[in-house]
Parts: sequence; C-alpha cells; structure tokens
Amino acid sequence: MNRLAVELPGLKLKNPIMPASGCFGFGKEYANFYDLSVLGAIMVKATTIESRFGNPTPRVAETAAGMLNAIGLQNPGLEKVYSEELPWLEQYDVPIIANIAGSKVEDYVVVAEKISTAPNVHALELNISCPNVKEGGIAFGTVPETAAHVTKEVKKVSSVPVYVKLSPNVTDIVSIAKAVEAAGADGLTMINTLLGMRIDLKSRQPILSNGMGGLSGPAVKPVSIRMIYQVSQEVNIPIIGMGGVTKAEDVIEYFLAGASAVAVGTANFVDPTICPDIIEELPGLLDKMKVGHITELIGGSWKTEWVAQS
Amino acid sequence: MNRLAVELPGLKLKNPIMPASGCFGFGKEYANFYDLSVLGAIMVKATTIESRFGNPTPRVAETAAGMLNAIGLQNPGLEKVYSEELPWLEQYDVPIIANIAGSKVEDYVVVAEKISTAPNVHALELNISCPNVKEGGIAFGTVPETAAHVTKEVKKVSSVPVYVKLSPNVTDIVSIAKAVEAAGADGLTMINTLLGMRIDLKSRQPILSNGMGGLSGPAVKPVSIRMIYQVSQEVNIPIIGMGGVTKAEDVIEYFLAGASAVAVGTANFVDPTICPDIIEELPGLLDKMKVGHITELIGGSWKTEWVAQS
Amino acid sequence: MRKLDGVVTKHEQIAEKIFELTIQNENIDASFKPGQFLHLKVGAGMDPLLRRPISICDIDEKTNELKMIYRVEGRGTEVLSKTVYGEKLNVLAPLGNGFPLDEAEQGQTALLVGGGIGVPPLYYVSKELKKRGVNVVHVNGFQTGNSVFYEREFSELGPTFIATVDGTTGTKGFVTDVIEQENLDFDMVFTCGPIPMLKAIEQRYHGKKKVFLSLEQRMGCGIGACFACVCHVQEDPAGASYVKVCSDGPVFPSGEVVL
Amino acid sequence: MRKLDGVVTKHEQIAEKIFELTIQNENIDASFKPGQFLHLKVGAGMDPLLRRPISICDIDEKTNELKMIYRVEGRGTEVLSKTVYGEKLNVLAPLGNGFPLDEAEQGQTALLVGGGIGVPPLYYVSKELKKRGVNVVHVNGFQTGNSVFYEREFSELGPTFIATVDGTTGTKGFVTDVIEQENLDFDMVFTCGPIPMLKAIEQRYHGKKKVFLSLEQRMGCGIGACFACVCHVQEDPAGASYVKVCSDGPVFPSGEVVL
Ligand SMILES: Cc1cc2nc3c(=O)[nH]c(=O)nc-3n(C[C@H](O)[C@H](O)[C@H](O)COP(=O)(O)OP(=O)(O)OC[C@H]3O[C@@H](n4cnc5c(N)ncnc54)[C@H](O)[C@@H]3O)c2cc1C
Ligand SMILES: Cc1cc2nc3c(=O)[nH]c(=O)nc-3n(C[C@H](O)[C@H](O)[C@H](O)COP(=O)(O)OP(=O)(O)OC[C@H]3O[C@@H](n4cnc5c(N)ncnc54)[C@H](O)[C@@H]3O)c2cc1C
Ligand SMILES: Cc1cc2nc3c(=O)[nH]c(=O)nc-3n(C[C@H](O)[C@H](O)[C@H](O)COP(=O)(O)O)c2cc1C
Ligand SMILES: Cc1cc2nc3c(=O)[nH]c(=O)nc-3n(C[C@H](O)[C@H](O)[C@H](O)COP(=O)(O)O)c2cc1C
Ligand code: FES
Ligand code: FES
Repeated sequence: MNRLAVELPGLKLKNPIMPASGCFGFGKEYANFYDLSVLGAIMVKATTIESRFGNPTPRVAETAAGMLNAIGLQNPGLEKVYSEELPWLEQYDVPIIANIAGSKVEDYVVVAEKISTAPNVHALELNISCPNVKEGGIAFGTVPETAAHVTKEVKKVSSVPVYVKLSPNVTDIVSIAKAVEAAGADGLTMINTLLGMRIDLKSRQPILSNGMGGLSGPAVKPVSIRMIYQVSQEVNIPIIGMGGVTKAEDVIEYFLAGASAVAVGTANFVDPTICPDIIEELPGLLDKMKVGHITELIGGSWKTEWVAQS
Repeated sequence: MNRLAVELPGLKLKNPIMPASGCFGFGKEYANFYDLSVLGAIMVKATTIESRFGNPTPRVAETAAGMLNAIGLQNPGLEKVYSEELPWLEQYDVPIIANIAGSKVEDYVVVAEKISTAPNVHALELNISCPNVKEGGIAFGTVPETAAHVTKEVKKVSSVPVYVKLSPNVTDIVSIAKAVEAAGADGLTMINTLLGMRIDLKSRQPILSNGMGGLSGPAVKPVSIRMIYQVSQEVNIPIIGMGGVTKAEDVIEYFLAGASAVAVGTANFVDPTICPDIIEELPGLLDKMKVGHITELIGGSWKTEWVAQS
Repeated sequence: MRKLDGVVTKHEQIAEKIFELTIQNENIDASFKPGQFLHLKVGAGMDPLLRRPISICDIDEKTNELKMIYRVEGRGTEVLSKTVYGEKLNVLAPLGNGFPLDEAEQGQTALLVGGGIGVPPLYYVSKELKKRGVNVVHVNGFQTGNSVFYEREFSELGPTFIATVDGTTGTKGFVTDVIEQENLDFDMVFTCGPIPMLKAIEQRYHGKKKVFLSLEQRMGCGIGACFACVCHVQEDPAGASYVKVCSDGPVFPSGEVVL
Repeated sequence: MRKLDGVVTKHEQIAEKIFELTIQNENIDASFKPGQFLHLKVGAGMDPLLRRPISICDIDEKTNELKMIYRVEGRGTEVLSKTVYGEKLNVLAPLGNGFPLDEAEQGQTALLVGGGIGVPPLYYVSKELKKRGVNVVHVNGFQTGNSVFYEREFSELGPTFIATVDGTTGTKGFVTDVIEQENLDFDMVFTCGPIPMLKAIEQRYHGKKKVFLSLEQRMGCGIGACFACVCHVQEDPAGASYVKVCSDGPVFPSGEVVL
C-alpha cells in the first residue's frame, strides 16, 4: 500500500506534495537537484496567451518569515509553453497542473482550451488571484460572481478538471469558494499570496518597483490554515493547500485543516530539495501519529471520528 | 524642538510611540520596568460594559514570526476600569486612548459616553475589529455601513475624539476607511489582527480552544504597511499604525506608508522595554536619515516632495 | 522582576531530551525564590518569537548562578539546546510568586511531588526547606527510565522515590501509587507537574493537608499583562473571576484554581 | 550546482563592516570558477528567510576551502557576521556563469575594476588570469579609507590603484578617474560593482575593448526558477526578452543587458 497516494479529480498522485505555481518555473532548474518523478505533481508557472516580461525589478523583498513578490506573471506565452516547456516535462512520470492567467475571461478560455490538451497536463489551476497584474488577476478572485463566471467559461472548454486558486484578500472566502464550486470547479487551491508592501528607508519608496506585492512563506500559514478550515467544511470539492509549508508537520497541519494535497512555494527558494525531503519524512511522521494512510487525516480537526488519546 | 512630538485630534504626543491595546493591560505590569510617562500615549485594554472572562485557554499560540491570540476581550468591565484602572494611570503624564468594545451598537455607546469623561482619557479607539468574540467585534468592521453606523452613534456621545480601529480581514479596506471617515471618525487605527489558526498534531484540534484567533507580530507587518499606504492616500484623517513593530526602523516604515503615530503590540511580550527603547533610538535614526522632525516623513512613500539622493 | 542577560556557564544533557543549563548574572541572588520562573528569549531573531517560561531549579548565591532543567519539546527548546558556553540568554526574572516555604515549620515533613519537567523547581524548594530544618520526602514521576534525572541530587536531601509509567525505573505507575504503597507520612505537599497529577493530589489531600500546586499554562507576556494564562477559580468556576498563572501563580494553594 | 554544508574554518573582520569568511567542504574545488557565486542560508530559522548571494573570492583546491568577503548591510549579513569557527553554513554553489577568462590571452593585459563589495570576486579572477600568463592591473574603488580591503593581496598580483570617494586613501574620486589619470592601457576589462560604475565603464569602453560586467540583483531562488532577477536586454529593451542575473549571469559582456 502506498500510504501517501491521493486521488483527486484528474490526478492520481503518488504523494500529495507538489511545488506551487511560480515557485518552480517549468521544473528545469530543480531537475538539477533531483528526479522530478518523485513529486506528486508539478504546478507550473502561470501561462498567458502572449509572452510577458512582467514587472520591473526589484520584484522580491524579504519580510519576517516571509517574502513579497511582484513578478507579474512573467512567462514565455502559451505557444512556447505548449510546444517546449510541457513536452520537456514529459520525460518525468509526474502529472502537470497548468496554472493559467489572463486579463479578461476570453484570455483564460483561450489558454485553457489549448493547454488542457497537452498530454501531461492532468488539471488546470485557474489563477484568479494574482495580486501582481494591473488588469484581471485578483479582480476576478475577490467577487463571487466574476469568479464563478470565469470558472464556468473555462469549464466549458477544458479537457481536464479545473481547480480554482482563491485569493486570501477577501472578507468572506467561503462565499467565493461556494460560488466557484457551484460554477463547476472540480477543486480549489488556496491560498494565493496576501497583498503586502515594504518600504525602503533609504529611497523612501516601496522596495518593490511595483509598489505592492504578494506575501508568501511561513508568515502566512496561519491565515491559510484558517481559510482551509473554514472552506473545507462548506464545500464538497477537494482543496490543495499552500502557504508557508516548510516541513512534513506543516503538511499534516494542512490535512487536518481540510486539505487533500499540499503545494510548496517559497520554501523551494530556501531549500531546493524541500519537496523530496518532505516526501521522505512523511511516512515516519504518519507512524508517529499512528496513522495508516495520509488521507485519514483530511479534515481531522473538524471531523469528529477521532478522539485524542492522552 | 522636540523632533518626535506629534499632534493628533485630542492627543498632544511627546513622541509617536504607544503600546497597542490588549498588549499592555492597564499599564501596571510595565510600570515595573520603566516610567510610563516616557510613552507618547497608552492604548489600554478593550473595555466592555460588564466584566468578561474571555475565552477558555489556551488563548495564545505561536506562529512563524507571529502569534495568534483569542483572549476574547477579558476585562474587568466599565465600572472598574473607570473607577480603578484609569485613576491609577493618572500618576503618569501620559494621555490614555480607551479601547472600547461591545456586541451591539448600544454597548459601544454606553461605554463611550462614560469612559470619555475620565480625565486622562484623551481619545477613544473603537474596536470594531476584534476577531475573538462571537457577537459584534469583527462583524461591525467588515461592512462599511455598520462600521459607519457605530462610529456615528459613538461620536454623538463621546466627549473626546474617536479613532476607529479597522480590521484587515476585508476585501476593500479603503471603502471601510472612507465610510467611517464620512461618519465622523477623527482618526483611524490600523490594523487589528488577521484571522488565523494553528492545529496541534497531537490533539488534531486547533491549538486555541476558540479555534481561530488573531494573528499579530512581525509576520503581519507587510499587510499593515500596504493597507496604510492605500488608506492614507484616500482619507484626510490621521492614522495610528500598528502590526509587527519591533524597532525604530519599523516606525519610520509606518510613517513613510502614511501613519502619523505607531502602536507596539506583541513586541511588548517579547521585550518589556521595547517602547522606551524605540523612543530612544528614533532621534539617531532621524539624524541618519537627515530628517529634522519625524512628521516630515508622514506619507513619504507616496508624497512626491522628497527625492532620494544617491 | 528585571530583564537581564545571563551568560551560559554550563550546559549539558543529563537524560533523554533533558538538559541542565546554568547562567550567570550579577543580579542573580537569593531574591530568586523556589517556584519562581524565568521567561527566556530563545534565539536572536523573530522566530521563535515568544519567550519560554522555565522554572528556577537552583540558585548559587555565591557565584550568582542560576540553574534550570528543561526538556526538548518543540522548536523553542530545540533551539535552546544548541546554546553554547559563553553565549548570552536574555531572561525576565524572577517571575511569579514561588512556593510559600514559610508554611512549613522546622521539624515538620514536607512531601515534594514532581512529574516530568515539573521536577526541577522542587529541587530548589527542597534545598531551602532542608536549610530551615524541615524534613523533605521526594516522589518524582517520569514516563520511563531514560528520562529520569536528579535522583542522586534529591536523595542527598531526603528520601527519594521514583515512579515510571512503564516501570523501567522505580515503581511502575504514578506518583500517587508510590505515596500510597510507601505509606508516606507528611504535613504538607508541594507539587509541580502535569494537570492530571495535580488533580489527583488535590483530590486526595485537599482539606487534609496543606497542598500547594504549581501550574503550567501557555503564556504570552509572562508578567500579567496579556491575559493569556488565566484560570477560573473554584469559588466562581464559570464567572469572570480569575487568577493569572504568571503573576498570581504559578503556585496556588489547593482549592483555589479550577484545574 | 549543489547544496552543501561548509564548515567555517576562518572568520575575521578585515575593514569597517567588512568580513572575510572561509568555509570548507570536500566538494569545493577548481570547478568553482571566478565570478560564480554562492547562495547562502543565514541563521537556522525562518527569519531571515531567503538565502543571500555572495561571490566567490578565492578557492584553495588543496584544502577544499572557499573564501568570501562581505559587507554587513542589513539583517542577513549582520546575523552572518556572528557565525563562529566550526559552525556549518548551508550554501548552494557554485552558481552562475563566471567571468570568461579564456577571452584573455597570454601576454595580454586585463584591467580589473571593482567597486565596494564588487571587489572580492575580482581577486579570484586576477589570480587565475595571472596563472595563465595574463598581465593584471587593478583599480578598486571604495567609499572611504576605512572600508578599503585586500590592497596588499591585489598588489602581489599586479599594479593596484585605489580610489576613494572622499580621498582618504588613494585617488579622490571614482575608478574611472583613476583609469584616465593613470592613462592605463589594457586589452579587456573585467568589472564588478554598483550599477553607476558599470554604466560608466560600459559607456567608455564598449566597442573599444572587450568588457565583461558582473551584475547584482535582488534574488529569490538564485538558480533561475523564480524570475526575481531578470533584466531587459539591449536588443529588445522594452520587450519580453530577458536574461536572469542568477543563471545567465551574473557576468555579461557589455552591450547585452540594459543596466
Ligand atoms: C511556569 C512554568 C514553568 C515551567 N518550567 C519548566 C521547566 O523548568 N522545565 C521545562 O522543561 N519546562 C518547563 N515549563 C514548560 C515549558 O515552558 C515548555 O515546555 C516550553 O515552553 C515548550 O517550548 P517549545 O518551543 O519547545 O515547544 P513548542 O510547542 O514549539 O512551543 C510553542 C508555544 O507553546 C508554549 N508551550 C508549549 N508547551 C508548553 C507548556 N507545557 N507550558 C507552557 N507553555 C508551553 C511555548 O512556550 C510556546 O509559546 C514550564 C512552564 C511554565 C508555564
Ligand atoms: C551575484 C551577487 C554576488 C554578490 N556578492 C557579494 C559579495 O561578494 N560580498 C558582499 O558583501 N555582497 C555581495 N552581494 C550583495 C549581497 O548579496 C547583499 O549585500 C546581501 O544580500 C545583503 O543582505 P542583508 O541581509 O545584509 O541586507 P538586507 O537589506 O536586510 O536584505 C534584504 C533582502 O534584499 C537582498 N539584497 C539587499 N541588498 C542586495 C544586493 N546588493 N544585491 C542583491 N540582493 C540584495 C537580500 O539578499 C535580501 O533578500 C552580491 C550580490 C549578488 C547578486
Ligand atoms: C515568486 C513567486 C511567484 C509566484 N507566481 C505565481 C503564479 O505564477 N501563479 C500562481 O497562481 N501563484 C503564484 N505564486 C503563489 C504561490 O503559488 C503560492 O500560492 C504562494 O506563494 C503561497 O505558498 P508559499 O507560502 O509556499 O510560497 C507565486 C509565489 C511566489 C513566491
Ligand atoms: C494578546 C493580544 C490582545 C489584544 N487585545 C486587543 C484588544 O483588547 N483590543 C484591540 O483593539 N486590539 C487588541 N489586540 C490587537 C493589537 O492591539 C494590535 O492591533 C495587533 O496585535 C497588531 O499589532 P502587533 O503586531 O504589534 O501586536 C490584541 C493583540 C494581542 C496580541
Ligand atoms: S502570560 Fe501574559 S498575563 Fe500571564
Ligand atoms: S533569483 Fe530566481 S530566477 Fe534568478
């Protein structure tokens, strides 16, 4: 029995660990450190119709136990991703989750229709929550109706299941989650980054040339855990959790909150082998917790079956 | 010239540093460490009509560069605060900002009317953003209309200027800020805590007995800086900034973002003399930045007068 | 109650996951009482953020040294265990009220009951009682033999019994089993350890003997300002009355606090 | 490109705020090239979170040691400066492409121009060029005399000129002033330092000499995955074309990157 195997719409994962979108490029760099086939899946960098340079630099700034980024969806564009990046990844036995972005609904539809036909793309991740682009991005993700609308349109054309990536920068995350579920989303991924800023004392200007940026890393984990705890009790589609994961214990915390798989973002920059390291540590941790299969932990903090032995 | 003096509605501050509400009790404990008269002001613990025990323990949990709390507005109630706690503070030459809370609008009105007559209370801080109570609290702070309503009612009865404390757990902080400004708020304090959660691997339950709690400390600073940057450009009332301040540099960052004074919360727990330490460091930092008076820095990141020399 | 930097003069592992750590500072002296604790900053940065409460295990007035014993539990104590000789540790100390040693008179017998990391403060209690001519009897409980510490040190002060849950050392079972089996006789109890142990002791001896319990509670400030560590009181178990473990405690007479 | 733990074998301050740090690991050898850098984890916890890029200043193949020189700027380098002998530092190394030493032929003269903390990598460049029979001339610029370092070390390899902004040591002014005043003659330039300096050098010598510039940029991953460190290219200055300083650089020929 593989105690770490998880099955989600479109995804048979040998383990529930995957790099988060934008924190792993299209995998090439990390392939220098380990065999990408050990991963549960890979969430590749956001793809837009046209290639994008993104925002001016500086694009990253450090914060206490976190970082801000304002990359601005830099990517080589749909054609190149489809004809070069994704085929390169076919050498690995690992399902790809394609993160797609745009500035209007039609952009999402165009990218979704094409990219979902790539043989190794097993699911889409609708990025309606990127805080780093002027148009679209986060705007779609903060209003239930628009979030539902883009979900519905993408569902119509996608050949693979569609996961919607939620923004934490909202008053009521549950209502957004329910709206995209009703619109046909097969799963949720949460959370994208929190909107933040740092100001440089010397220049007296924001450190990021874009002004604001997205906060990620360990600092945001409690916010993400809280949101997954809230949402997982109100929807019937699975959640891929992310935000500040740096160790196997964090993965378990996400499962207990209600996630069915976990993505690792910022921590890849700190430690390039973090994903395989976590995968290796998980079985020992399950032993310690006397858990047979990791899926038994999903929603464990609010499901009542289990009673702590003291 | 006192380079740190700041004047705000109701408040002549000898310096812009004050402990944040709930992180300093009513001052007694910290008076063992230093003379409270060195402080710019003191934001005392939230006061409700009746005494409250608050939530069951555990009430605090640590997070990466932050902490969660779910104290639940424990306080001895209006009468005792008015007749014992506030008079005790009169021995110090320091203005008090009374933080008031309730579960319905009338509660706020009752507390505001009475507490604002205490001789050393120079301003009120309307806590419409406490995430740790079932009724009222945060509910008031996430909808512009209700936030405006409670502000207006309190303004009617208060004998001192009213500052409204905003919740960061909202999609659009600017609209809330504008609503309370229009309702007559004399100033804003921001931010209260971000809603978060941690789950214990052994018990498989949230660490806080209350489930969720409020995230504070250095982890949240970038979110607060961003919100103050956004709000200060859209309102004409001053902002007292808070969230993760641990050093003089943070104070300057808050000023540059648009704050006119700064409160220190969680850091008091880590270092009981943090407030006087920061006050002492500030003049040297102003020298280094070639700034005469600290007020010159307010909004410096978005006002255009100053051009960095390189 | 002050903030001070203690220089590490000794740091060694004395049992499984158990470390003994000694710090020195000119302000450390006999004004640090048995049962009081330190609030200790671990590491230089903002992670871990909060201080950790650790009991005073012993004071050497002559050398201005303070000893503590701690178990590696989570991240904070893990980082602490890496501290080396000569490093500085920032502490708030002494905090809390300590055990009321004056309740024990010369010639009386005090029973000291410790459980796990509740054992360390009782060493200083025992030493001070002994000095005052009080007879001391110790019953210390641990999970297993590997985690037993200070058996010899306690024995030098008075009769010392060990209980381990798995029976690998001493009596198999709980401290209360030992007290009964050994038919111990005493005038008062000073105890520190996990809540179930404190409850058992309170149930058995409250009203019959003088009993003083030292509690643990998650803390923020450690000095009474944040209301993290409050407990209901038995007089008003569901009301707004409370005590704070950090500043009203950590030691309370039995019957006062809802455990 | 690997992740490895380097043991600190030497660490000392060599000028105001400037530290020289030597680490050892069996994988450190001649495959670490001049101009490449390390991405260094500072401290054990999550604060500071990101790695810091630091250039390779020298390699000792025989002892498997790597030397770096850094200036205390902010929190990360402040924490780094507290590292003691025997501690382990985790690094990703070697990263980036390094200077194209093959562009210099035996008997030619290479001008090495360093500014501030751009000086260290040029030491290793100079040593390697010298080995290959290339003549090396150094012009190093600093803010002030107190921050000057490695003057002797560079002098042992070839003529060495110092410029300080305030004139406290060497020529008062910028490195470009020195080059002109001294009427230096050379076949190519290898340079590393602040952007204004790189711009000045590119403007003066691009098209006339071979010029190679080493850039700095805020980094996330350091290995090409996060797109934090991209620059526009001169061929397409406003378009979507780019290079990454971490993996395509940090060294680029003049004329390639928009500075
Ligand atoms: C008054 C008092 C005296 C104590 N004396 C000792 C002693 O002498 N020796 C010893 O080994 N331990 C003692 N403890 C317990 C000790 O404080 C905890 O084991 C320690 O804080 C755990 O920190 P951590 O970072 O390893 O664990 P983590 O689980 O990572 O800590 C996370 C947070 O929870 C808090 N926490 C976790 N466990 C406890 C606990 N049992 N009590 C209070 N807070 C906790 C931590 O302080 C921290 O804020 C005492 C506790 C109190 C309240
Ligand atoms: C390829 C390369 C090689 C370098 N080699 C050296 C060297 O040999 N010696 C040396 O002293 N310095 C070198 N630097 C600069 C060094 O990386 C920064 O001084 C250092 O990161 C500052 O960290 P801090 O924590 O002290 O400052 P902080 O300001 O606290 O750092 C905050 C964040 O900004 C980043 N940052 C700040 N300044 C710089 C900078 N100038 N360049 C890149 N990132 C920065 C930090 O890495 C960190 O992520 C190099 C930079 C690069 C890109
Ligand atoms: C540098 C960087 C780039 C990112 N780019 C994307 C992106 O292209 N698409 C996306 O959906 N999320 C993107 N994210 C968000 C992450 O996928 C993830 O949701 C977030 O960082 C929280 O996880 P973490 O704390 O583990 O990093 C990016 C994050 C970072 C730090
Ligand atoms: C333990 C604790 C108790 C708090 N109690 C209150 C309160 O009673 N009223 C209130 O308005 N804010 C309260 N806050 C929020 C703080 O005043 C402050 O807004 C927040 O902690 C952010 O600042 P910091 O990061 O410096 O702590 C509390 C915060 C903490 C950590
Ligand atoms: S720990 Fe803050 S009141 Fe006790
Ligand atoms: S630092 Fe990540 S791509 Fe260069």
